[in-house]
Amino acid sequence: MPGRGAGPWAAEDAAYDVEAVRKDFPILERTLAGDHPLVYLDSANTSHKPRQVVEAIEQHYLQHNANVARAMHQLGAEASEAFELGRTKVAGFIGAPRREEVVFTKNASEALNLVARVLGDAGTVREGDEVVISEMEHHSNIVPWQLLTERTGATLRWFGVTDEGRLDLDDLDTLVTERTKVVSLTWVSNMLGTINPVERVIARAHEVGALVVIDGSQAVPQIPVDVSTLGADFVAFTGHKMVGPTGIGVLWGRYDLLASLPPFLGGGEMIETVTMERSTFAAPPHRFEAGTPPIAQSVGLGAAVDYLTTLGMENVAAHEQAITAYALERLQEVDGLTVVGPKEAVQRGGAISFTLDDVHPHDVAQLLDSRGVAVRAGHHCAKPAHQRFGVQSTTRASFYLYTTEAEVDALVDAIRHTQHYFGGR
Amino acid sequence: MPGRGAGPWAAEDAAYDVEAVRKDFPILERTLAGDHPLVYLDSANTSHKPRQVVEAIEQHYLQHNANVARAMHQLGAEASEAFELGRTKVAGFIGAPRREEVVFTKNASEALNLVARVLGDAGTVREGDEVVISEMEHHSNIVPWQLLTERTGATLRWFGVTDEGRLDLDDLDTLVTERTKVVSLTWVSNMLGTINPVERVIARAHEVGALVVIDGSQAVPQIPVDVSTLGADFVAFTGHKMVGPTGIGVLWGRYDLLASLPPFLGGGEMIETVTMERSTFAAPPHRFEAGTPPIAQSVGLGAAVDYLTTLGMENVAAHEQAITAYALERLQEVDGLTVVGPKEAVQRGGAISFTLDDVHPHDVAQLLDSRGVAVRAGHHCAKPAHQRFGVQSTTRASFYLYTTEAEVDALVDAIRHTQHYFGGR
Amino acid sequence: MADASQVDALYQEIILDHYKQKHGSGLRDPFESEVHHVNPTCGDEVTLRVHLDGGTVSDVSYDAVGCSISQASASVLNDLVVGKPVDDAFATLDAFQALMQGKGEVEPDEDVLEDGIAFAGVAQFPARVKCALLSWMAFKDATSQALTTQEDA
Amino acid sequence: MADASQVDALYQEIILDHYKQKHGSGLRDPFESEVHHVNPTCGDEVTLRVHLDGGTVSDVSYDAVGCSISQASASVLNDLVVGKPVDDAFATLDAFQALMQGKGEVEPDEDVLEDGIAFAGVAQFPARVKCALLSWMAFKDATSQALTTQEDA
Ligand SMILES: Cc1ncc(COP(=O)(O)O)c(C=O)c1O
Ligand SMILES: Cc1ncc(COP(=O)(O)O)c(C=O)c1O
Repeated sequence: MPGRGAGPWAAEDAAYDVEAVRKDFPILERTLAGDHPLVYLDSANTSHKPRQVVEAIEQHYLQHNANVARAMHQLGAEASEAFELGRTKVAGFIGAPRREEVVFTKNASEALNLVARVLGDAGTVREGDEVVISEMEHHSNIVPWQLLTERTGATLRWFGVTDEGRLDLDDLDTLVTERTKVVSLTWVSNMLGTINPVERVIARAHEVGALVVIDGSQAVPQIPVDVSTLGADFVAFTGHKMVGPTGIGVLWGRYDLLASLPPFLGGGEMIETVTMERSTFAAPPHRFEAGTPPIAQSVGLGAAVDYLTTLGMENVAAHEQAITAYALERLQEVDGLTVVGPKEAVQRGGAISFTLDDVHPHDVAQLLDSRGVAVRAGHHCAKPAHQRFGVQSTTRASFYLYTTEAEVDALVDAIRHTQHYFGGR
Repeated sequence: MPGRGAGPWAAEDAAYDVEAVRKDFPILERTLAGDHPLVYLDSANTSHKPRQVVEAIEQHYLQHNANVARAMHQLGAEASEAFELGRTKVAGFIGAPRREEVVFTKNASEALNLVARVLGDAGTVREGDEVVISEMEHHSNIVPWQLLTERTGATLRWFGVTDEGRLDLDDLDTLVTERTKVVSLTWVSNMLGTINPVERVIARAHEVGALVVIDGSQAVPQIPVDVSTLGADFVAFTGHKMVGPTGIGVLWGRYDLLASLPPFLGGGEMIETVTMERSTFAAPPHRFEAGTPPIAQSVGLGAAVDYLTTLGMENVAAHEQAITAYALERLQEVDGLTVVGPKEAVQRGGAISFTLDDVHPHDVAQLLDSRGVAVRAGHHCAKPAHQRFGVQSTTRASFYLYTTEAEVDALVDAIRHTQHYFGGR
Repeated sequence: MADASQVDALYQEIILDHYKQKHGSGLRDPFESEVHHVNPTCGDEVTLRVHLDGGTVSDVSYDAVGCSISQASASVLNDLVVGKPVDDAFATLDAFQALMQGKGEVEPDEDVLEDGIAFAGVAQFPARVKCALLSWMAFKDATSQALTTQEDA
Repeated sequence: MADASQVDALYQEIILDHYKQKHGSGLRDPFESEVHHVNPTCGDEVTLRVHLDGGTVSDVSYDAVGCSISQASASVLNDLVVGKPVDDAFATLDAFQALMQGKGEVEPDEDVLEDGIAFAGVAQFPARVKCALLSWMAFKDATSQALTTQEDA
């Protein structure tokens, strides 16, 4: 068997005890129909949750539940402290200079929409202005900008993608110009797996005075992130992809910038005062958190970043890198399999999309599933990227901190079985 | 002791075993500082969660977690089914003609903002048009309409409130006119406790062709609701106030209306197709649910409505009515205590706001808390209603399906203690 | 819920045959209506044309991109409705839809559905039901449009 | 965390006295700046004016609506800063703020804070810290504005 011990990644991986990690995830012990053990290779879609996260949520509901901010009683104080501690932990996890820079949303999509809406409402993006995104964006980082540019009469422009699946920066200087008001870019592609050189784009955007939004949905779960040195103006990400709960996302933004922007949703908690004539609004982050916030979800996300910190994000990243390298190697042994995206584990996250000659991705996923191997098939909310590569859909296997080489082997075996199934009858 | 067995409510209440209900809520067994048992009278702020709800969430995360809709593997099918079952249950609970009419949001505030935004984007509300709300609204049903009318140049008009704390409908016909495009009204006031005659307002609004939004945040938890006969166009409510989790709210809307409206947030799950030129959008409810939805929260909310249905919403309402009547009677025995809102338990929900001569509500709440009695003090996100009654803040006790008469007695004792504390030193 | 035997029930020989050799594939003239349907979950697409001759479906032509299930289903659709009265075609559609949405509890009628009974296994796979129905829904939509046009004319 | 003894620590005699008899309450002329601050959580409000005379705080006048803590704190503020050089007043403000935000771990200096040390108990009640700081933050804001005006003039 190739791989183990062969690549440069093996050394880093040695210290990381994936079997111990797996014990924290009871779902990984499940067997599925036909007695196949679950081989979960769909973590770019959503990650599983360790016991620690689920227990933190449970304890919160059963022992410390109350509404936050507005309650002055003891339970209210406990709940508020627990909720705001989640914010503090997230801020620490991404190196935010101030905890008030962490705005809780319902998911990454809301975070990206929030930025697009308020930049429109603030008049930052107007008719004739330009917004630049890339062909490899997730729909959640496309549609908000399409809607914004339609509403305002601004123009949406696109970075291309090279044949290898890398961001094409050849026309960086002609694409990002004085007319550009916002550049919004994914850090790690959920389809191609590419890790983009965001620093270069940020530098150019700031040269021309444009704001930079980074979609960190796939980055924050798998690589160490320090927003204090990144240089971006906003970073969006989502709890459920980083061993945290559903129902919570994060918008990080530079404090002074957040403080200069109008509110997004109106309601309880985001106001300073309300009169029948007009209302004034609270300072960030509360200005952007209308209504009862995701309280138990903040507690869960806090437990999630604790979990990741205990493992060490360097170790998580090294494991991701090692397992991706192993998978790229093993997958490319399969005849008729084409990886769509970078074929080497260099500047590459743990999502591998591929096509299989003569078998449609749905049929691949279905057959893999019949062997317990869970992958995703379709456009992965990245239709323009699929169009770029002339495919309507792909099959995607994606890895995370609990993925083993044995699972990659199971994937490869199941793919061969699939080829046989559709070819051999 | 007055009350028990004395009022007309006692009969209905007899069948309802509140002590058995309390056993489902472990938090109610807590003792607080100074060994005082918790007396939780802040349910209008947020309700507690029974074991059944928390366990459903836990089981989901640990055994069935996956992303929904886009996953074709077995876990994905389980998660999708569980998520959509939550929608089906909620639809059943409120009598929605179609399950597709239930849109999941992050809370009631988002639901109300969603309606306000898309009605603006759709051009339903334009310059010169009018939107009518009431002086007793929660900020979450005020600010979205202030922002909408500011953005569009429409005018915001207000129903008044009578001295008794009832909706003033004397000028219904002059307030709601051909110029009115939207009437948005709370069903049950979170401050005054008033249950509004929404049917009358709906009838008038429809006469002039206006849409009606009902803020059901306090109604759906405590009275049986049937949207199929209510006549409203939209109803908003929130999971955490109805023994459900935080991080989920509901917008119910008539299907044909929802189908005619543009999207709110853009992103994954809400699209039909995305190209670089333009995107088209999915049918309701998905059109309004961008990004990964509150999956585990839907499971939890489903368990919550199962719990309420098992108790029987008629019984819940009768208990609420009985306990409110008892509390109104007992509170009004206290010299120097003034109830702000209807003083009789007629068309009245279980929230009682009051002032105490010479003691500020914060100080009342603090003293009550020192005896384990949890109430809320402040403006309860209803500043205009407070202004209407010439008070800057009030103390509010609010009851729910687990509240006992003994807890009301503890409240009254603690209030007397407070008076003594601030008067007697 | 999806072990090897169920997968075999899903991918019946008949389905794979239709997939490899699609009946009536391609877009043809004449036609009264053309629709484009998408399965937003997975991106499967079909462009479908209907040509009516009085009360008869005289052609259904299509260009479909998608999985074996969606392609085979378009091929079977073509077999089952072309040359039939619109009413019969709609009855067949209803029967097919009932089978798909029956969660495995609906017994297919071979007299009505012919090769379509091979899709019985799909009903066990909620995520695939949409694949099987894609071209049928497109057919329903296109035919309704064509009928409206006829009436208007 | 909030039993009877802690509540007594919160509501010290001195605080209740200031609450009942506020020092320097009311809005007066002359003043260089006026601010209006609100505690969004609870709705407590203060309108506060500062009159500077060179480098000295010669008056702080205010109209406050709120709980005993917020009112007493405005009264103590008046005691502590009126007649003091701006720098000293700001140093007192820093000391008071440090005490409030010290979670009960900061030892108050009676020489600096005088009656203000009675607020030590507030630090144990996170929800009330904002009440105690409301008028102080308003004072900081108003004084900064007054200083800017002076510079501009
Ligand atoms: C009447 C009313 N409307 C709206 C809301 C807002 O609900 P949420 O905070 O869950 O958005 C509340 C509760 O705070 C309420 O009582
Ligand atoms: C790159 C990227 N951006 C945005 C999102 C949207 O995240 P969410 O669905 O949590 O809003 C995803 C995940 O689906 C993603 O992979």
